[in-house]
Parts: sequence; structure tokens; C-alpha cells
Amino acid sequence: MCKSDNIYLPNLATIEAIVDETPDVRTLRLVFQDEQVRENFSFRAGQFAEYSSFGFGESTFCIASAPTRKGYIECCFRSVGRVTESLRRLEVGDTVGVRGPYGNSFPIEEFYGKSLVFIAGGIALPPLRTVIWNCLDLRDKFKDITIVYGARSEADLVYKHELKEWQERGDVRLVKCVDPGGAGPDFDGKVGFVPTVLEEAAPSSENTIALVCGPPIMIKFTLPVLERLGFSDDNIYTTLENRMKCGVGKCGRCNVGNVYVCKDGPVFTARQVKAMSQEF
Amino acid sequence: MHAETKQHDFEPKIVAFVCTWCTYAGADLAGTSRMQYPSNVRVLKFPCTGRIDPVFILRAFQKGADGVLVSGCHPGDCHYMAGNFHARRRFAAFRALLSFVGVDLNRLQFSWVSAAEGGKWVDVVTELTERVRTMGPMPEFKELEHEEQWSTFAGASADKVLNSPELKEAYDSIG
Amino acid sequence: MNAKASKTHVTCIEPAYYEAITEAIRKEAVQILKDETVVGVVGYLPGRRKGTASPALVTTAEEAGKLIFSPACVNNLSVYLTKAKKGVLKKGKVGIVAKGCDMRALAGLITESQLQREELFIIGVVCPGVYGFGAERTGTLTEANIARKCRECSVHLPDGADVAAGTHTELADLTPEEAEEMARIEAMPQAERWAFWKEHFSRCIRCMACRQVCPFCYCEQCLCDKNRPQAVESSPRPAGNMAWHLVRAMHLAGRCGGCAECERVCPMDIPLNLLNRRMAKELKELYDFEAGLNPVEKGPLNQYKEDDDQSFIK
Amino acid sequence: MPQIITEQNLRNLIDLLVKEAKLVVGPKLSGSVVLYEPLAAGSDLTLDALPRRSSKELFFPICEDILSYKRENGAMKVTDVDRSKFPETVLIGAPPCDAGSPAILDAVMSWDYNDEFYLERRRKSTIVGIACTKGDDACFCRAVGLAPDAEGGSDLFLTPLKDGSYACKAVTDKGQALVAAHQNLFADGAGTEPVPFVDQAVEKLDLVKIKKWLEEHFEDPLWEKIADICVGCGACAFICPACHCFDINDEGSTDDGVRRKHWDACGFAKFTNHASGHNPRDVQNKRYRNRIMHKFKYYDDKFGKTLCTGCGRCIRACPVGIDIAEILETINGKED
Repeated sequence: MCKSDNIYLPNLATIEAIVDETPDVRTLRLVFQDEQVRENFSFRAGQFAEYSSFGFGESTFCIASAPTRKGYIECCFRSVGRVTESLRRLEVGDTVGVRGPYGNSFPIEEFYGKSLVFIAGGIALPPLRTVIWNCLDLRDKFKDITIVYGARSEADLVYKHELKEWQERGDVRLVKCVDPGGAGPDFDGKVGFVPTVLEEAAPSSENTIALVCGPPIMIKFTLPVLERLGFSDDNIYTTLENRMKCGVGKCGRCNVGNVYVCKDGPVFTARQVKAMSQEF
Repeated sequence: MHAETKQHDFEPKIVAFVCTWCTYAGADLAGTSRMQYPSNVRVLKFPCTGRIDPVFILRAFQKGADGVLVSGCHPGDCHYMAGNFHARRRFAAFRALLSFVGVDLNRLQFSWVSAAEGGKWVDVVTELTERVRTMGPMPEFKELEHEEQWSTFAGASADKVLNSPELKEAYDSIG
Repeated sequence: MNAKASKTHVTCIEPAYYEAITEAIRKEAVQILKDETVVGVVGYLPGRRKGTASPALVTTAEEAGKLIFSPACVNNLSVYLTKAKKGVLKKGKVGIVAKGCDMRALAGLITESQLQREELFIIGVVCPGVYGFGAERTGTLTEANIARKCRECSVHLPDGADVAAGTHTELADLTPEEAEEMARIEAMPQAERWAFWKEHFSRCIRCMACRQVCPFCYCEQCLCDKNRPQAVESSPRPAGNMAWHLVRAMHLAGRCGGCAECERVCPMDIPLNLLNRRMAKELKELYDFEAGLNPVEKGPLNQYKEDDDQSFIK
Repeated sequence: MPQIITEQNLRNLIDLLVKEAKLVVGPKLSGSVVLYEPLAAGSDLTLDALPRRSSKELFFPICEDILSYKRENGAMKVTDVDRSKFPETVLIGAPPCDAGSPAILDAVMSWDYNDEFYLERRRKSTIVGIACTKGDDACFCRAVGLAPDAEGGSDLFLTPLKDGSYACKAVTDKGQALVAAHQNLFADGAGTEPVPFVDQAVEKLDLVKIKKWLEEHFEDPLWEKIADICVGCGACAFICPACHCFDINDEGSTDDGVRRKHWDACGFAKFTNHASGHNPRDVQNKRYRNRIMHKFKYYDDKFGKTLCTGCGRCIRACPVGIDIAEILETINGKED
């Protein structure tokens, strides 16, 4: 993207809008400052980028907006560290750096003509949201679309407006849930853990691809459920996250065994994940 | 606080770490009493001298302070009973360390200034400022900030001029 | 094994001396593991290279029978008992082989409530000294290969250990190199002192070996790893290096037992123990505190007297 | 045709190169340690000891700026580093275990994405390697496929001769060019006999077998046995000629500062720590395992090379005496 051959040089982007998804999760809508970059920047669903807050450093998040929506990108993060806290202090109009897109992506074209089941937990919806919108924008290419999304509590559900939108449109089946004890009086979803709710919802595995993203514990309990529902490991996709610095396969920290999450991932099939060394 | 009319060649940057209960109130008193003291001092307020970590002092020097003042309640007056007693020992040790690595202790001043001692605050600040002014800028930490390991710095030698007559002479003198 | 009975000065310490200690350690370690006094023993095993040794955590009598003591047993093993090595040893009473300098660290850790004396079985070593870094490893300890810290050792006898191995023997006529070096630095003009340390610190690569081997650097979150806010620059540049070493010296003031492990492990040969020693000297002069073999209630910077010196304060 | 250069002329060569405004780097006594540092004159060159740090820092500095940023009139401006300013460099006096490391690192620095900081320095450098006649019981270059006289990685290779001069062999065009430009310092001839090499304790390892064992023993009691004593410092990684992990950090204010890339080590507890607190390599033996795996398996999987030159620095420097050669020998000797 950059004119320079310096792979560490970010493109500058302006924060166009800020959305607080939950008390500690925030979405930034970013518009590249350079006109050429703005026009030429393209990515595929599932890719990530390095976002920098000048003076604090870089942090890795997926690109949460859909590749089909041009002109801006979105990132969504929870403020837990030095960089994310500083990103949170930024306001509309401020500048951030964006390096990317990096990594592989979901092979959307291979999903054409199939049904899709998205399963996400907590802050892990953004990496799937990019795919969801990508698919919804190409709705006629897919059969049934089911979204199972859960969080610890009602307040922790991200993209609330979009959840509502998905719920209201007739061509998506949204099953949202919160952990026991996390529901408010007006909560209209289910109460239970994602794997349990998924099993109850029992989407058909026939000609269907499952896309899973969530905390390790959720993944651990979801995979057996999917297996029971008849999904083969090749039809289950997930996206991994590890601590990264360079994003381009050099700095040596994101590897799981000999797999570099930044280069060989972040998108893997369940078969690939299982084949990875026991480290994951 | 009116700016002094007298112009100096060098205006030192003085950072003052003060406790909120005594010295900050003392400095405030100096202000409300319209006492005059050098405007070189930047005051940073802490709950107690016991909270003033030596690393803050280092940081101040690193970021360009020419002198540092640490000031709090008189012994026995600490709002938290013993914060300044502990600080006293810590700073005594820290002074020894700084001196051992070659920092001029004249740039570092400790004082007890109570909430009633606006005059003492003025004296301490004025004395330190004038002393540091005569000493000139503190070069050590500032220079260090810009130093690099040689490998980082490798660009510098590229600026060297290729002096061909000299080089020719060198070639000729060998072999 | 009455170490105090006699004290001999010799020109070299033969391998036989260390072999005798080795035997005593093995006997003791095997015994306490067999009768389940301890869950494990921290000691030394020989390395692949001739004349080397490395720390070992042994849990069976069989392994304990292989423990050694030689001039290559330089490590201060008390680091393995701290929080920093949490989880490596099972819970329970632990045996540890300790030289006098290591025992000072144990005493310090007990002072700081990191260890409890009842949880330890200390196999003390009456240590005549160990090799310096990079010294010739001949098996015999001489004036030529003894570590700098050992030249001025004041804790040959591991007083307070559960058992002690060895007889009190010291090398004769050792010059106090470190004390001389410190006097030399202290006598330098201020600018020269700055240049001296600047040169040393600029070589630092921030491998953190000094911190990692230090028994007192057991903080779960080191100030220098913190970045919210960042107190010390993390990049290995002269500015951050200077700050790091000053912060460390300050954090060790009044705690350091003087094992000089930081100096030994420094791959860049920075004389770090000089800093710690200077601080120890200051605290001795000011508050009459000296790191010793006995745990105390509080370190010098954790207490105060109302009439402490404040001549430097206006 | 074989050529020789006398020791005096080797030093003269350095003097000339310095005068040509080249950055000449070689082993030099710095305080009490020998390090690779810029040589101001031929007399600075010290060839009696292996430098404590490897020569990788010539290409992969311990810390370097990768960009600077500044807010001007409210607008953030990011400035690239002018890599054309990197000087022409000659590395002199690197033994095969150092001279050979860039040849290994080139792969990771240029797969897919090119790290131009490294590559530009590589392009602008000429490596004058020297056969190693020192060596001690920590050396094991033969075991990882190198040798005290391995020319790989060198542009010009020197072999110390018994009379104190050096036999020269131009290995690459760059080396040829260096000789050609200073022809009067070199003489034709084969010279006297070379200085013999030192025997190595660990002579030959079956790296394929080791890799296979590593593949099958991700979980193995060996890891706890050898790595429980690891104290988690970065000494081994930082002085290693092949370790290339780094960290990127911003230093400065939000308005004006630089972004820096600097060495990092897989042994540090925080290396892989997620912001959430989750740490995939949460205990020291996992971190140590990654170090061995990376060197002898992962790097080979990815790039077909072993990420180790057998220089033995980590063995000499390890605070707790962890001996990588011993570990490799142990694995090599395993039956299963």
C-alpha cells in the first residue's frame, strides 16, 4: 500500500466515527488520509492490520468492517493494554496509523452455494462480523445463514444495533444468548453458554460451513458440539489471535509450533488447528 | 508572580516534586501573598514525599530538567505519619547513588517547606534556580537521550567526505 | 565438621577439598530425601564441559547422589526459591546447598517474608571461593582464577545452616580488587565517573540476566517492564540502560546480599556489583545496616529513626 | 590464483577502507570485552577472542528507528528512515559462525515481506571472514554443518597461516572487488601451512534425526528437566548470531517521537503474553522449548535451514549453565 519499501511504515487514517459497543469495547471507523490509499485499499474478510497510536505503539486487530463496503475500515477493540487504552483516548478527527492488511482470509468464494453458521463469543464477534456483512452483501450466493452469538452479560454484547438489524431481517437466523446471570429483565435472547445454545439451535450441517471465533474455552467446548451436529473438521473455520508485533512473519512471537499466525493465519480450519502442535 | 525583568543568558528548567499537604500549600501561600520567585520552576504535586520515587527524579533529568527540587512536610508533620521519614532515607541513599555515577548533587535539592512557609519556598526555589543558573545546563542525561549504539548510528559515517588527495596519499604510502 | 575449630590459609585449594564437600553434600541430600524431610534439593550437577557445573533441582535420592560442589558452583541457588520460579518446586520443605553469600540472600528473603526458615533445610558450604567468569577451570582454586567477590569474602562460614560441609580454608594474601576499584572510582572527578558508567551502561543489551538471577528481583511485575506509564525506556539505548541500572541499584539498596550474581552473569561485563556495594556502604555509614546471615525484622529503607541524618535537606 | 595478505597489510587495508569513508567493523577491545565495533584504524582489530556479541548487529542493530512521527500544524506526519544513508560497510575478522549467520537470516528477512532495514545493510556490506583457529569446549560449529574453515557467508575468506599472514580466497564478486580495489596489499602465492584448527567436543550431530525427535516430542520430560533451571533472561538470544526476534515500540510523546525496533527474546516471560493476560507460553520450559524448536525444527520447516551456527556463545553466557550442545547430543543419542 505504501509507496515506501519500509514494511513498518503505516498509512495514516483519520477517526471518522467512534461507537462504544460496551463499556470497554469501542469501534473506530477509520478513513485513510491519502486519497490513493483510500481508493486502492482492499482486503479480504478475516485479514488483520496493525493499528498504531503514536507515542504508544502498535496493536493487532482484525479489520472488522466488510470488504464489500469501501471507503473506510473499522476496528473494534477492548481497552486492556497500553496501546488500546491510548486508542481509546483518541477522538473523532484524530490520526492513527494502519499497517496492513496482513494474513490470510476466509475463502468466501468456496462458501458460495452453501449454508453458513457463525458462532461467536464476546469480543470475538468483530472477526466474524466482517464475514457476516460480506456474505449479507452477497446474500443470494448463500443458502441459510445462522448466527449464534453470546456474551457474558447483556452489556457485553457488541454491535447491538446490528444484532437488532440481523434479527429483524428475514434472511438471517440470529440466536443471541448471555451467560446465566447476565440477562437483564428485557433480554429477548436465550440464557446459556454458547456451546449449549448452539446445540439447542441445532443448525443443519448439511452443505454448511461453520465459522467459530471466541475465547479458547468457548472453542474447546464448541468443537465437540459441532462434531455432534455432523460438521467435519474441514468445514469448521476459526480465526486465531496471538500476540504480534511485526505482522509480517519476522518478529517471532505469534507462532504456534511452526505455524506463524500472522502469515499462515489467522484463519484456519479446525483440521489445521488440531494438527498444530499441542501448544494452542 | 511578576516575571523578572532581568534577562539571563540561560534560564534553567527546574522541576519541583512537592507533597500536596505542606509544600504545595506553602507554594500556594507564596503565590497568594504575592511573593516573587523565579518562574523557572515547574511544580508537580504528589500526595506525599513518600510517593516520590527516585525514578521520577531520573525521568525529570532525562526529559531535560537542569535542576530538581523535592520538598515535603517537616519531619513529624507528615499527613500520613511517616511518609517523609521513609523518603528521607530513600533520598539519602539515592543521592549517594547519583553521586557515584557522576551526577552533580548541586542540581538536586531536598527541602522541608510547611504550608505556612511561603517565604522559605521562595528562598529554596530562588537559591536552587540561581545555583543551577551559574552551573549552566545539565548536559549529562540530555546527551544520553540522543546517544545510540554504534550499529543504530551507522548512518553517520556516510556523511564523511571522500577526500581523494588524502586517500591517494594513503594508497601511495602503503605497498 | 566443626568448621570454627581452625582456619587455614593456603596458596591454592586442591580438588580434594571440594571433593570432601561434595561427599558431605551428597550424604546429607540423600538422607533428607530418603527420610522425606524435604521434597527436593536445590544443588549443583556437573556440566558437559570439563570443570563446569549448573544448578539442579533434584527430587530423588539417586539424583542427589550425583550432586557436586566445585569452584564452578558459582550460582546463588536461592533464586530458585523465590516467586520468580514459582511452581518449579513442589510445595513443602526444600533443601538447598548454600555458600555464605547465598545464605545472606536467604536471610534477606526471610526478612522480606518471601521464605520461611522452617521451610528450608540449608546444607551450608564452608566455601573458600569460586571461579571468576571466564577464568581457567583447572579444578584448583588459586589467586589467578578466584572470583572478584570471593577475594573479599566475609562469610566463608555458613552460620545458621542446618549442616555445614567443609573446613575453614582461605586463600592467603588476596588483594581486595573490588574495594580498590571502588576507591579508584570514588576518587575520580565527577565527570570521569559519569564517563566511566556511561561507557559501561552503553554496552548493556538489556538481556535482563542481572534481574533474572537476582534473588531479590522477585517482583511479579518489574517496574522496568511496566508501560502504563513507562518509567524506564524499554529499548536498549544508553538513556534507558542508565535509568534501568540506577533503578535496579536503588531497588536493591539495603536488600542486596552481595552475591554479585548480576555482575557474574552480565554478558557485557558491566561491574554491577560496584553499584550494589556502593549502596551497601552508604547504608552502613548512614544507618549502620549490613546484610548478614541472620534475618532481621526490617531492611534499612523500610524503617526510620526520627533523628536520621538530614543534613542534605534544607 | 591463491593470494596472501600479511597481517600488517590486513591492518593497512582497514586504514584504507576507513579513509574511503567505509564503515569498517571488526572485533575490537571495548572496555574489558571484545565486541564487533567500528574500527577507527587497523590497529584496533583484535583477533584473539571471539567477540561477546555476534556480528548480526551490523545488519540487525540492537535498536533502530523505523520511522519518526511529528504533529505539524495539527496534522500527523510520519517520516521514513533514509536508508540510502546507510554506509558502505566492511565486516572484517568474522569467524564462520558469525560470517555464516546472514546467509541464514536472509531467508526470514525476505520471505514475502522484505525487511529493507536488514536487506539494505546486507547489500551494502562486504564480509571478510576468517578461519577460526581459536575455539574452546563450547564451540560446536561442526555439529551444525559449519566448520572452522567454512566459507559460507563470507565474500572474502582469510585463512591464518603459520607465518602470521593470511591466505585469501575471494568467495564472491564482492570479495573479488575488494581485493581488486586494493591489489597492492595482496601478494600472489599459497603461503606457508595454515594454523591448525582446534578440535571440537561435539563433532557431528544428525540434525535430521534431531528434527524428527523434536517433531514427535513436543511434550517430553526433557523440557522440564533442562529448562526448569532457566531463569528466563535474554542473554542467549541477544548474543546469538541467528536469533532474530524483535519488538517494536514507540518512544516519545503523542506529538513527536520515533518508532523503534529492538531485540527481544523468546525467553522473556512477557514475550508472548496477551493483553488479556493469557500467555500461550506461560512457563519457562515452554519458552525454552520454543527456542530449541525454532532453531532446529520450525526454521528448518519454513526455510530449510538450521537457525544456529554453533558459535557456543549461549553456552558460555548462560547464567545457569544450560548447554545447547549437550541438549542436542542428548536428543541425538536417544533411541526413540
